[in-house]
Amino acid sequence: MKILYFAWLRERLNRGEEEVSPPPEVTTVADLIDWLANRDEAFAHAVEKRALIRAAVDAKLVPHSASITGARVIALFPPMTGG
Amino acid sequence: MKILYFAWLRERLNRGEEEVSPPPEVTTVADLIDWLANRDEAFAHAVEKRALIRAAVDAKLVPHSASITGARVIALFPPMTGG
Amino acid sequence: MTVRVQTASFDPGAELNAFLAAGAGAGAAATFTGVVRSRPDDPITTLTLECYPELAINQLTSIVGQATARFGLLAATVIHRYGTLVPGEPIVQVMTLSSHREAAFQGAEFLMDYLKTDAPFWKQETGPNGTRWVEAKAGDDHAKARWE
Amino acid sequence: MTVRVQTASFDPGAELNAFLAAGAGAGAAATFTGVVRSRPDDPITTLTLECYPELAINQLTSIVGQATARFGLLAATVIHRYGTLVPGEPIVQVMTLSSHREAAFQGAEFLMDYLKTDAPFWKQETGPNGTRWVEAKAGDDHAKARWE
Repeated sequence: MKILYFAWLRERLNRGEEEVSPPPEVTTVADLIDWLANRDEAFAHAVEKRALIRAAVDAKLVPHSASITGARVIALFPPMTGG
Repeated sequence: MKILYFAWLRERLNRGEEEVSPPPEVTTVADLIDWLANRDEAFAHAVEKRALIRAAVDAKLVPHSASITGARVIALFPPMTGG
Repeated sequence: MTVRVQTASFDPGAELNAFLAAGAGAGAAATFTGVVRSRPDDPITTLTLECYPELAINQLTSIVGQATARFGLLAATVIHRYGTLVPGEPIVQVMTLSSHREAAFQGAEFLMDYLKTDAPFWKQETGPNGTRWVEAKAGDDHAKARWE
Repeated sequence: MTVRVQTASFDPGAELNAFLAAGAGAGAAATFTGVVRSRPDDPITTLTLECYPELAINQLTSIVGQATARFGLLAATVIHRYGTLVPGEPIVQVMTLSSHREAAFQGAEFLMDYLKTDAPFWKQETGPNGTRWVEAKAGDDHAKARWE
Protein backbone atom coordinates (compact mmCIF):
# COMPACT_ATOMS: atom_id res chain seq x y z
CA MET A 1 0.00 0.00 0.00
CA LYS A 2 1.01 3.60 -0.54
CA ILE A 3 1.48 6.01 2.35
CA LEU A 4 1.26 9.78 1.84
CA TYR A 5 2.69 12.34 4.26
CA PHE A 6 1.83 16.04 4.39
CA ALA A 7 3.07 19.30 5.91
CA TRP A 8 5.56 19.05 8.81
CA LEU A 9 5.23 15.27 8.93
CA ARG A 10 6.40 15.11 5.30
CA GLU A 11 9.27 17.49 6.11
CA ARG A 12 10.43 15.61 9.19
CA LEU A 13 10.38 12.29 7.33
CA ASN A 14 11.98 13.89 4.29
CA ARG A 15 9.56 12.07 1.97
CA GLY A 16 6.05 12.73 0.64
CA GLU A 17 5.17 9.10 0.02
CA GLU A 18 6.38 5.54 0.25
CA GLU A 19 5.27 2.02 -0.56
CA VAL A 20 4.99 -0.37 2.39
CA SER A 21 3.83 -3.94 2.91
CA PRO A 22 2.76 -4.33 6.52
CA PRO A 23 2.14 -7.88 7.83
CA PRO A 24 -1.46 -9.12 8.12
CA GLU A 25 -1.70 -8.43 11.88
CA VAL A 26 -1.50 -4.67 11.09
CA THR A 27 -5.24 -4.07 10.64
CA THR A 28 -5.90 -0.49 11.78
CA VAL A 29 -4.41 2.97 11.30
CA ALA A 30 -3.12 2.80 14.89
CA ASP A 31 -1.44 -0.57 14.15
CA LEU A 32 0.13 0.91 11.01
CA ILE A 33 1.54 3.90 12.90
CA ASP A 34 3.02 1.56 15.55
CA TRP A 35 4.47 -0.72 12.88
CA LEU A 36 6.04 2.21 10.96
CA ALA A 37 7.44 3.65 14.22
CA ASN A 38 9.07 0.33 15.05
CA ARG A 39 10.89 0.26 11.72
CA ASP A 40 12.08 3.86 11.71
CA GLU A 41 13.37 6.04 14.56
CA ALA A 42 12.74 9.32 12.71
CA PHE A 43 9.14 8.24 12.18
CA ALA A 44 8.75 7.22 15.83
CA HIS A 45 9.98 10.65 16.89
CA ALA A 46 7.75 12.54 14.45
CA VAL A 47 4.56 10.76 15.59
CA GLU A 48 5.44 10.81 19.29
CA LYS A 49 2.34 12.91 20.02
CA ARG A 50 -0.21 10.59 18.44
CA ALA A 51 -3.03 13.08 19.06
CA LEU A 52 -1.40 15.37 16.48
CA ILE A 53 -1.57 12.77 13.72
CA ARG A 54 -4.64 12.66 11.48
CA ALA A 55 -5.33 9.90 8.96
CA ALA A 56 -7.23 9.25 5.75
CA VAL A 57 -7.82 5.85 4.15
CA ASP A 58 -8.45 5.98 0.40
CA ALA A 59 -9.19 9.73 0.62
CA LYS A 60 -11.68 9.39 3.48
CA LEU A 61 -10.86 11.01 6.85
CA VAL A 62 -10.88 8.30 9.56
CA PRO A 63 -10.05 7.82 13.27
CA HIS A 64 -6.96 5.81 14.28
CA SER A 65 -9.23 2.87 15.06
CA ALA A 66 -10.29 2.56 11.40
CA SER A 67 -9.48 -0.55 9.42
CA ILE A 68 -6.83 -0.43 6.71
CA THR A 69 -7.64 -3.86 5.32
CA GLY A 70 -7.76 -3.68 1.53
CA ALA A 71 -6.76 0.00 1.52
CA ARG A 72 -4.70 1.30 -1.40
CA VAL A 73 -3.64 4.72 -0.06
CA ILE A 74 -3.21 5.78 3.56
CA ALA A 75 -2.45 9.43 4.31
CA LEU A 76 -0.93 10.65 7.58
CA PHE A 77 -0.76 14.37 8.40
CA PRO A 78 -0.89 17.00 11.17
CA PRO A 79 -4.04 18.94 12.17
CA MET A 80 -5.43 20.85 9.20
CA THR A 81 -5.15 24.62 8.97
CA GLY A 82 -7.24 25.60 5.95
CA GLY A 83 -9.63 28.45 5.41
CA MET B 1 -43.16 73.24 10.96
CA LYS B 2 -43.20 70.69 8.15
CA ILE B 3 -44.64 67.21 8.60
CA LEU B 4 -43.62 64.32 6.32
CA TYR B 5 -45.62 61.11 5.90
CA PHE B 6 -44.37 57.86 4.41
CA ALA B 7 -45.67 54.54 3.10
CA TRP B 8 -49.26 53.56 4.00
CA LEU B 9 -49.62 56.57 6.31
CA ARG B 10 -48.88 58.85 3.33
CA GLU B 11 -51.36 56.90 1.19
CA ARG B 12 -54.16 56.98 3.76
CA LEU B 13 -53.74 60.72 4.30
CA ASN B 14 -53.37 61.27 0.56
CA ARG B 15 -50.45 63.67 1.13
CA GLY B 16 -46.68 63.31 1.58
CA GLU B 17 -46.18 66.49 3.57
CA GLU B 18 -47.92 69.50 5.04
CA GLU B 19 -47.10 72.68 6.93
CA VAL B 20 -48.68 73.02 10.36
CA SER B 21 -48.49 75.53 13.21
CA PRO B 22 -49.37 73.72 16.43
CA PRO B 23 -50.07 75.85 19.54
CA PRO B 24 -47.30 76.16 22.18
CA GLU B 25 -48.81 73.52 24.50
CA VAL B 26 -48.02 70.88 21.83
CA THR B 27 -44.48 70.03 23.00
CA THR B 28 -43.90 66.34 22.18
CA VAL B 29 -44.42 63.97 19.25
CA ALA B 30 -47.30 62.38 21.19
CA ASP B 31 -48.92 65.82 21.65
CA LEU B 32 -48.50 66.55 17.96
CA ILE B 33 -50.17 63.26 16.94
CA ASP B 34 -53.09 64.01 19.29
CA TRP B 35 -53.40 67.54 17.98
CA LEU B 36 -53.36 66.41 14.34
CA ALA B 37 -55.90 63.68 15.11
CA ASN B 38 -58.25 66.23 16.67
CA ARG B 39 -58.23 68.36 13.52
CA ASP B 40 -58.67 65.57 11.00
CA GLU B 41 -60.80 62.44 11.17
CA ALA B 42 -58.82 60.62 8.43
CA PHE B 43 -55.64 61.24 10.40
CA ALA B 44 -57.27 60.07 13.65
CA HIS B 45 -58.31 56.85 11.94
CA ALA B 46 -54.88 56.26 10.31
CA VAL B 47 -52.99 56.63 13.61
CA GLU B 48 -55.54 54.72 15.71
CA LYS B 49 -52.90 52.10 16.60
CA ARG B 50 -50.31 54.47 18.00
CA ALA B 51 -47.79 51.67 18.46
CA LEU B 52 -47.58 51.38 14.66
CA ILE B 53 -46.50 55.01 14.25
CA ARG B 54 -42.81 55.83 14.26
CA ALA B 55 -41.42 59.37 14.36
CA ALA B 56 -38.33 61.35 13.44
CA VAL B 57 -37.54 64.91 14.45
CA ASP B 58 -35.17 66.74 12.10
CA ALA B 59 -34.05 63.40 10.59
CA LYS B 60 -33.37 61.72 13.97
CA LEU B 61 -35.47 58.71 15.01
CA VAL B 62 -37.19 59.49 18.34
CA PRO B 63 -39.79 58.04 20.73
CA HIS B 64 -43.25 59.62 20.99
CA SER B 65 -42.15 61.28 24.23
CA ALA B 66 -39.49 63.35 22.42
CA SER B 67 -39.70 67.13 22.34
CA ILE B 68 -40.65 68.90 19.11
CA THR B 69 -39.80 72.37 20.41
CA GLY B 70 -37.81 74.24 17.77
CA ALA B 71 -38.08 71.35 15.28
CA ARG B 72 -38.24 72.15 11.58
CA VAL B 73 -39.27 68.77 10.13
CA ILE B 74 -41.23 66.00 11.84
CA ALA B 75 -41.70 62.70 10.01
CA LEU B 76 -44.40 60.16 10.87
CA PHE B 77 -44.39 56.67 9.35
CA PRO B 78 -45.21 52.99 9.88
CA PRO B 79 -42.68 50.35 11.06
CA MET B 80 -39.74 50.16 8.66
CA THR B 81 -39.28 47.19 6.33
CA GLY B 82 -35.88 47.69 4.75
CA GLY B 83 -33.10 45.27 4.04
CA MET C 1 -16.94 53.34 6.68
CA THR C 2 -19.27 53.91 3.75
CA VAL C 3 -23.05 54.34 3.61
CA ARG C 4 -24.85 54.74 0.29
CA VAL C 5 -28.60 55.15 -0.26
CA GLN C 6 -29.39 55.30 -3.95
CA THR C 7 -31.99 54.68 -6.66
CA ALA C 8 -29.31 53.53 -9.13
CA SER C 9 -28.57 49.82 -9.41
CA PHE C 10 -25.23 48.49 -8.20
CA ASP C 11 -22.95 45.59 -9.16
CA PRO C 12 -22.50 43.25 -6.14
CA GLY C 13 -19.24 41.73 -7.41
CA ALA C 14 -17.67 45.05 -8.38
CA GLU C 15 -18.59 46.42 -4.93
CA LEU C 16 -17.01 43.40 -3.21
CA ASN C 17 -13.80 43.73 -5.24
CA ALA C 18 -13.54 47.46 -4.49
CA PHE C 19 -14.12 46.77 -0.79
CA LEU C 20 -11.43 44.05 -0.71
CA ALA C 21 -8.95 46.21 -2.63
CA ALA C 22 -9.35 49.06 -0.13
CA GLY C 23 -8.67 46.76 2.83
CA ALA C 24 -5.78 44.77 1.37
CA GLY C 25 -4.45 42.16 3.71
CA ALA C 26 -7.08 42.37 6.42
CA GLY C 27 -7.88 38.68 6.40
CA ALA C 28 -11.64 38.21 6.62
CA ALA C 29 -14.50 39.81 4.69
CA ALA C 30 -18.19 38.94 5.11
CA THR C 31 -20.75 40.09 2.57
CA PHE C 32 -24.52 39.93 2.58
CA THR C 33 -26.44 40.56 -0.62
CA GLY C 34 -30.22 40.92 -0.52
CA VAL C 35 -31.97 40.32 -3.82
CA VAL C 36 -35.62 40.93 -4.81
CA ARG C 37 -37.24 37.55 -4.58
CA SER C 38 -40.21 36.07 -6.32
CA ARG C 39 -41.52 32.67 -5.36
CA PRO C 40 -43.67 30.54 -7.68
CA ASP C 41 -46.32 30.39 -4.91
CA ASP C 42 -46.16 34.17 -4.37
CA PRO C 43 -44.92 35.81 -7.58
CA ILE C 44 -44.25 39.51 -7.72
CA THR C 45 -43.61 41.68 -10.74
CA THR C 46 -42.03 44.65 -8.97
CA LEU C 47 -40.87 45.69 -5.53
CA THR C 48 -40.99 49.38 -4.75
CA LEU C 49 -38.99 50.74 -1.82
CA GLU C 50 -40.02 54.08 -0.41
CA CYS C 51 -37.26 55.89 1.51
CA TYR C 52 -36.65 58.91 3.71
CA PRO C 53 -33.07 59.50 2.54
CA GLU C 54 -31.87 62.01 5.18
CA LEU C 55 -33.01 59.76 8.01
CA ALA C 56 -31.70 56.65 6.20
CA ILE C 57 -28.21 58.14 5.97
CA ASN C 58 -28.31 59.13 9.66
CA GLN C 59 -29.62 55.75 10.81
CA LEU C 60 -27.25 53.69 8.65
CA THR C 61 -24.25 55.80 9.67
CA SER C 62 -25.16 55.27 13.32
CA ILE C 63 -25.66 51.50 12.87
CA VAL C 64 -22.37 51.13 10.97
CA GLY C 65 -20.60 53.10 13.70
CA GLN C 66 -22.05 50.82 16.39
CA ALA C 67 -21.07 47.66 14.48
CA THR C 68 -17.55 48.96 13.85
CA ALA C 69 -16.97 49.75 17.52
CA ARG C 70 -18.63 46.63 18.88
CA PHE C 71 -16.91 44.09 16.63
CA GLY C 72 -13.65 45.96 16.02
CA LEU C 73 -14.26 46.08 12.28
CA LEU C 74 -11.52 47.48 10.04
CA ALA C 75 -14.06 48.60 7.45
CA ALA C 76 -17.79 48.35 6.79
CA THR C 77 -19.97 49.36 3.86
CA VAL C 78 -23.75 49.47 3.46
CA ILE C 79 -25.40 50.06 0.09
CA HIS C 80 -29.21 50.24 0.00
CA ARG C 81 -31.38 50.93 -3.01
CA TYR C 82 -34.82 52.45 -3.19
CA GLY C 83 -37.29 53.01 -6.01
CA THR C 84 -38.85 50.29 -8.18
CA LEU C 85 -36.95 47.00 -8.63
CA VAL C 86 -37.70 43.72 -10.37
CA PRO C 87 -37.03 40.15 -9.11
CA GLY C 88 -33.34 39.23 -9.21
CA GLU C 89 -32.11 42.78 -8.67
CA PRO C 90 -29.91 43.43 -5.62
CA ILE C 91 -31.57 45.66 -2.99
CA VAL C 92 -28.95 45.79 -0.30
CA GLN C 93 -25.34 44.79 0.29
CA VAL C 94 -23.39 44.98 3.53
CA MET C 95 -19.66 44.20 3.69
CA THR C 96 -17.47 43.95 6.77
CA LEU C 97 -13.73 43.54 7.12
CA SER C 98 -11.84 42.21 10.12
CA SER C 99 -8.77 40.18 10.95
CA HIS C 100 -11.09 37.46 12.31
CA ARG C 101 -13.93 35.70 10.56
CA GLU C 102 -16.20 35.69 13.64
CA ALA C 103 -16.09 39.49 13.89
CA ALA C 104 -16.68 39.90 10.16
CA PHE C 105 -19.72 37.57 10.25
CA GLN C 106 -21.14 39.05 13.44
CA GLY C 107 -20.70 42.60 12.17
CA ALA C 108 -22.54 41.79 8.94
CA GLU C 109 -25.39 40.04 10.79
CA PHE C 110 -25.71 42.91 13.26
CA LEU C 111 -25.88 45.41 10.39
CA MET C 112 -28.59 43.41 8.61
CA ASP C 113 -30.64 42.90 11.78
CA TYR C 114 -30.61 46.59 12.66
CA LEU C 115 -31.12 47.73 9.10
CA LYS C 116 -34.32 45.64 8.79
CA THR C 117 -36.05 47.44 11.65
CA ASP C 118 -34.25 50.78 12.03
CA ALA C 119 -33.63 52.09 8.51
CA PRO C 120 -36.48 54.10 6.95
CA PHE C 121 -37.36 52.00 3.94
CA TRP C 122 -40.85 50.66 3.23
CA LYS C 123 -41.42 47.82 0.80
CA GLN C 124 -44.43 47.58 -1.47
CA GLU C 125 -44.94 44.48 -3.62
CA THR C 126 -46.85 44.43 -6.89
CA GLY C 127 -48.01 41.10 -8.28
CA PRO C 128 -50.95 39.50 -10.09
CA ASN C 129 -53.23 40.25 -7.13
CA GLY C 130 -52.37 43.94 -6.92
CA THR C 131 -50.15 46.05 -4.73
CA ARG C 132 -49.59 45.65 -1.00
CA TRP C 133 -47.29 47.08 1.67
CA VAL C 134 -44.99 44.48 3.20
CA GLU C 135 -45.71 44.19 6.92
CA ALA C 136 -42.94 44.47 9.48
CA LYS C 137 -42.08 41.02 10.88
CA ALA C 138 -41.99 40.25 14.59
CA GLY C 139 -39.04 37.96 13.72
CA ASP C 140 -37.05 41.00 12.67
CA ASP C 141 -37.56 42.62 16.07
CA HIS C 142 -36.45 39.37 17.74
CA ALA C 143 -33.38 39.18 15.49
CA LYS C 144 -32.41 42.68 16.56
CA ALA C 145 -33.15 42.00 20.24
CA ARG C 146 -30.46 39.30 20.46
CA TRP C 147 -27.79 42.02 20.24
CA GLU C 148 -29.20 43.98 23.23
CA MET D 1 -23.57 22.82 -5.01
CA THR D 2 -20.04 23.56 -6.18
CA VAL D 3 -16.65 22.71 -4.67
CA ARG D 4 -13.43 23.88 -6.27
CA VAL D 5 -9.88 23.26 -5.05
CA GLN D 6 -7.38 25.00 -7.27
CA THR D 7 -3.93 26.56 -7.55
CA ALA D 8 -5.20 29.27 -9.92
CA SER D 9 -6.27 32.59 -8.46
CA PHE D 10 -9.95 33.57 -8.54
CA ASP D 11 -11.88 36.84 -8.76
CA PRO D 12 -14.10 37.22 -5.65
CA GLY D 13 -16.51 39.67 -7.28
CA ALA D 14 -16.88 37.69 -10.50
CA GLU D 15 -17.56 34.55 -8.42
CA LEU D 16 -20.21 36.37 -6.39
CA ASN D 17 -21.93 37.69 -9.52
CA ALA D 18 -21.94 34.24 -11.15
CA PHE D 19 -23.35 32.73 -7.95
CA LEU D 20 -26.12 35.35 -7.73
CA ALA D 21 -26.98 34.99 -11.42
CA ALA D 22 -27.42 31.21 -11.04
CA GLY D 23 -29.80 31.64 -8.11
CA ALA D 24 -31.89 34.51 -9.47
CA GLY D 25 -34.58 35.65 -7.10
CA ALA D 26 -33.62 33.58 -4.07
CA GLY D 27 -33.49 36.54 -1.69
CA ALA D 28 -30.43 36.21 0.55
CA ALA D 29 -26.78 35.48 -0.24
CA ALA D 30 -23.96 35.39 2.32
CA THR D 31 -20.33 35.41 1.20
CA PHE D 32 -17.14 34.95 3.14
CA THR D 33 -13.83 35.86 1.53
CA GLY D 34 -10.58 34.93 3.23
CA VAL D 35 -7.55 36.93 2.16
CA VAL D 36 -3.84 36.38 2.92
CA ARG D 37 -3.09 38.79 5.70
CA SER D 38 0.11 40.49 6.76
CA ARG D 39 0.23 42.59 9.89
CA PRO D 40 2.88 45.25 10.51
CA ASP D 41 3.79 43.48 13.78
CA ASP D 42 3.97 40.09 12.04
CA PRO D 43 4.74 40.65 8.34
CA ILE D 44 4.79 37.76 5.91
CA THR D 45 6.05 37.70 2.36
CA THR D 46 4.29 34.54 1.19
CA LEU D 47 1.77 32.02 2.44
CA THR D 48 2.05 28.53 1.02
CA LEU D 49 -0.87 26.14 1.33
CA GLU D 50 -0.16 22.45 0.99
CA CYS D 51 -3.17 20.35 -0.01
CA TYR D 52 -4.31 16.76 -0.43
CA PRO D 53 -6.73 17.46 -3.30
CA GLU D 54 -8.66 14.15 -3.42
CA LEU D 55 -9.41 14.30 0.30
CA ALA D 56 -10.14 18.06 0.09
CA ILE D 57 -12.80 17.49 -2.57
CA ASN D 58 -14.35 14.67 -0.52
CA GLN D 59 -14.33 16.64 2.72
CA LEU D 60 -15.61 19.88 1.21
CA THR D 61 -18.35 18.05 -0.70
CA SER D 62 -19.44 16.38 2.53
CA ILE D 63 -19.38 19.67 4.50
CA VAL D 64 -21.33 21.50 1.79
CA GLY D 65 -23.88 18.68 1.75
CA GLN D 66 -24.30 18.90 5.52
CA ALA D 67 -24.70 22.68 5.43
CA THR D 68 -27.22 22.49 2.58
CA ALA D 69 -29.38 19.96 4.42
CA ARG D 70 -29.10 21.56 7.84
CA PHE D 71 -29.88 25.14 6.82
CA GLY D 72 -32.08 24.42 3.80
CA LEU D 73 -29.72 26.24 1.45
CA LEU D 74 -30.76 26.71 -2.17
CA ALA D 75 -27.13 26.80 -3.31
CA ALA D 76 -23.65 26.76 -1.82
CA THR D 77 -20.19 27.17 -3.31
CA VAL D 78 -16.74 26.70 -1.79
CA ILE D 79 -13.59 27.79 -3.62
CA HIS D 80 -10.25 27.07 -1.91
CA ARG D 81 -6.80 27.79 -3.31
CA TYR D 82 -3.52 26.11 -2.56
CA GLY D 83 0.07 26.78 -3.61
CA THR D 84 2.03 29.94 -2.86
CA LEU D 85 0.12 33.19 -2.33
CA VAL D 86 1.10 36.75 -1.37
CA PRO D 87 -0.64 39.12 1.08
CA GLY D 88 -3.90 40.53 -0.28
CA GLU D 89 -4.68 37.48 -2.42
CA PRO D 90 -7.96 35.64 -1.77
CA ILE D 91 -7.46 32.12 -0.36
CA VAL D 92 -11.02 30.98 0.14
CA GLN D 93 -14.55 32.03 -0.67
CA VAL D 94 -17.78 30.44 0.49
CA MET D 95 -21.17 31.57 -0.76
CA THR D 96 -24.60 30.47 0.40
CA LEU D 97 -28.05 31.22 -0.96
CA SER D 98 -31.34 30.99 0.89
CA SER D 99 -34.69 32.69 1.06
CA HIS D 100 -33.81 33.85 4.57
CA ARG D 101 -30.80 35.82 5.73
CA GLU D 102 -30.35 33.81 8.95
CA ALA D 103 -29.97 30.54 7.03
CA ALA D 104 -27.57 32.12 4.53
CA PHE D 105 -25.37 33.53 7.32
CA GLN D 106 -25.46 30.37 9.41
CA GLY D 107 -24.67 28.18 6.41
CA ALA D 108 -21.64 30.30 5.54
CA GLU D 109 -20.37 30.31 9.14
CA PHE D 110 -20.85 26.55 9.43
CA LEU D 111 -18.92 26.01 6.20
CA MET D 112 -16.03 28.20 7.38
CA ASP D 113 -15.90 26.60 10.83
CA TYR D 114 -15.78 23.07 9.42
CA LEU D 115 -13.43 23.96 6.62
CA LYS D 116 -10.86 25.36 9.09
CA THR D 117 -10.47 22.07 10.93
CA ASP D 118 -11.70 19.39 8.50
CA ALA D 119 -10.31 20.29 5.07
CA PRO D 120 -6.79 19.02 4.30
CA PHE D 121 -4.88 22.24 3.80
CA TRP D 122 -1.76 23.18 5.76
CA LYS D 123 -0.51 26.76 5.89
CA GLN D 124 3.15 27.70 5.93
CA GLU D 125 4.15 31.34 6.38
CA THR D 126 7.38 32.86 5.10
CA GLY D 127 8.55 36.17 6.53
CA PRO D 128 11.69 38.02 7.59
CA ASN D 129 12.32 35.44 10.33
CA GLY D 130 12.06 32.43 8.05
CA THR D 131 9.41 29.84 7.34
CA ARG D 132 7.04 28.25 9.82
CA TRP D 133 4.00 25.98 9.77
CA VAL D 134 0.87 27.67 11.10
CA GLU D 135 -0.38 25.78 14.16
CA ALA D 136 -3.97 24.62 14.41
CA LYS D 137 -5.91 26.86 16.81
CA ALA D 138 -7.94 25.52 19.72
CA GLY D 139 -10.39 28.33 18.94
CA ASP D 140 -11.12 26.70 15.59
CA ASP D 141 -12.10 23.45 17.32
CA HIS D 142 -14.36 25.41 19.66
CA ALA D 143 -15.93 27.27 16.74
CA LYS D 144 -16.75 23.94 15.11
CA ALA D 145 -18.00 22.40 18.36
CA ARG D 146 -20.85 24.93 18.65
CA TRP D 147 -22.61 23.20 15.72
CA GLU D 148 -22.56 19.77 17.39
